[in-house]
Amino acid sequence: MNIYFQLFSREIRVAFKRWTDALTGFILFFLIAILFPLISDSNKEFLLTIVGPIMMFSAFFASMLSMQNMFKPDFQNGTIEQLMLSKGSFVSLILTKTIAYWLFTSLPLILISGLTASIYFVSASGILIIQLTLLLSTLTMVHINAFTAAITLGIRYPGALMTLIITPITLPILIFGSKTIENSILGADISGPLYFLTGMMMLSFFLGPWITASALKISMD
Amino acid sequence: MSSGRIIWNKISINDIDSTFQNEVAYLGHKNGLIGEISAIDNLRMNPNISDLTQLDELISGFDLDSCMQNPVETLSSGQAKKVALICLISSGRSIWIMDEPFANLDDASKDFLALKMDLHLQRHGMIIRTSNQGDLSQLSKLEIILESG
Amino acid sequence: MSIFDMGDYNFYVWSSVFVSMLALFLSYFDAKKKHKDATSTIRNMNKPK
Amino acid sequence: MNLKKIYKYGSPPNFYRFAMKLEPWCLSLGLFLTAIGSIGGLFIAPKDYQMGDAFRIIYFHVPSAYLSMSAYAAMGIASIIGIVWRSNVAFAVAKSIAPFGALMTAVALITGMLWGKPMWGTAWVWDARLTSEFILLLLYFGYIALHATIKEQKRADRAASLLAILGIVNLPIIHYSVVWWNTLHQASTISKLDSPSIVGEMLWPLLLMIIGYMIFFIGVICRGGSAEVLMREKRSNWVKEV
Repeated sequence: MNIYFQLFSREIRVAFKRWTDALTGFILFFLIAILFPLISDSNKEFLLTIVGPIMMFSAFFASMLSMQNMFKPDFQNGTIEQLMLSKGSFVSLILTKTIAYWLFTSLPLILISGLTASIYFVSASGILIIQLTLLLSTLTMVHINAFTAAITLGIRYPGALMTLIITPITLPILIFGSKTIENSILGADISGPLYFLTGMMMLSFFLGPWITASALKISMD
Repeated sequence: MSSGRIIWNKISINDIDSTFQNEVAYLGHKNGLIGEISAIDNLRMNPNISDLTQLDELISGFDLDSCMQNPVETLSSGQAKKVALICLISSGRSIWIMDEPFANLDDASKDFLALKMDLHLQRHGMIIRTSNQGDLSQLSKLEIILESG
Repeated sequence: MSIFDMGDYNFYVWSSVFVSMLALFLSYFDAKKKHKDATSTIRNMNKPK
Repeated sequence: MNLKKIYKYGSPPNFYRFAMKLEPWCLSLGLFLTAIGSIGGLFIAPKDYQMGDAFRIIYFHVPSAYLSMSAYAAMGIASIIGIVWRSNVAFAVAKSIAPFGALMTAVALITGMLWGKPMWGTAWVWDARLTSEFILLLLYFGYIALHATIKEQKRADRAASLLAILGIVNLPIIHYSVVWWNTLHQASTISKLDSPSIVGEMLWPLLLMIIGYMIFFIGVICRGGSAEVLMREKRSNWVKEV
């Protein structure tokens, strides 16, 4: 077990040194959530209906923005080659790397989303639901981002290509995420979309690392 | 066309259950160290390194004691290469694949490295290395000279 | 035949027919062009030797 | 055992000869069937009681929508075969399916919109089928773009096929989520776009059209696939006598 723990602590230490990357996603999330009510009229009903999509969209863009430097620096200094040769299975090493990366880019989003949601007059229980939905959807999104970052590793300017690959695959999560939040605000039962989100998260936890590992192997050879 | 197969203790290496991958220590152009964190952290938290017993001896051998604390980015390429060599040597793997190990090393470190490689060969490990200066010392048993062009 | 008098809806029917036929032929010619390029690159790859 | 046989058949020279032999037949048969189907659909089938002639668009919307889905499935399967057996032919076939599939999705979208005009008055309506067609188009563009940007042939093949496999896994999820989302929004106003109960007279042209499109699709893939195979086998010797 110590290989993964060693890698995890190394990732934590590196992430502290590279805190600027995590900051870009965080700032984007915070800005979108804050600026939107400023621009549009801020009466209660309108903001309550719009908080779901806004939260999901800003989480989506934040994780997409900070996705590019997930494997890029490790690719440049050859650490991924060393990982491939290590004793533990490469797939679970990639899982630890993705989780460590999620910890630094998406977890702050979830914590701050309580504050930003209160701007939209969301009740306390609503904020809890929003944070739960964000937790589930960012976990799934981080795996999809990891796959896309791995596939477009060798390409110099992968920006547009990444968005094109990500959007169709992340769409169900956005749909069901904003649906859960809307239902929770309207007081309707949220179990339906929530089950779907958890199901998607489970699927991405098992499929994600394997596909990212094979994508890395392809773009490394 | 690439053809032919590499067999490692009777199992072809791209089989699922081949242990070849865990026996190889590789040092290519990129030295496989993370620039931001310090050299000692790189060594201590590297998932490939199993035994850190001879770490101090290696550090003093390559006289890197002074610069073990500062981040690898700030080290010169020669020093970074030495840190990578330490990673390779202390990984306890039986096959070493190295790309020009003696490039941009000062003489003292070259002898120290040659000593370590000798030691490794005596413990019947295997070293596959490339070198363009043609300084193939008496160590090498099988040389393949690749004429260019 | 009622289909030919350009009733208000028939425009849509004929334009969809046109679009589908266009797509079919486009894909055919695209495949044909790719094949022609492939054979020509191979032919002049072999000739200079 | 038969895997060896399939592999022999899958080897580039055999595939090339087989495809070039098959291709003219498929194209002509496909066109022939489509022609009969469209004549049947446009002229022989009776007018629909409530929509008049506009319903005939169905003869062009349903085959292309059906084909866009099955083309993506074929692309996914070809990619899986390519990655598992590392066969150049499978990658070549997958790469040649992509533009055709994208074209078919575009046609399905356009005819869907044309279909929507008379039926609901507006061209674009957030109907479940049209939206999932649009997402399928995005998936196709993603595949083609990824294949185009990576320079080396071998790496581009395998990277794009991974994307196709991920797409195949996501296709039902996307379709289901769009349908589920759609029924929530306008469940009341717009009835689902399922083709009205078709009586024999209207049905046989539709079936002919679908089969005709499929055979035409196989013909185009034979031609496009063999072109890709040639590009991948440039240096091998069997290519010389082509």
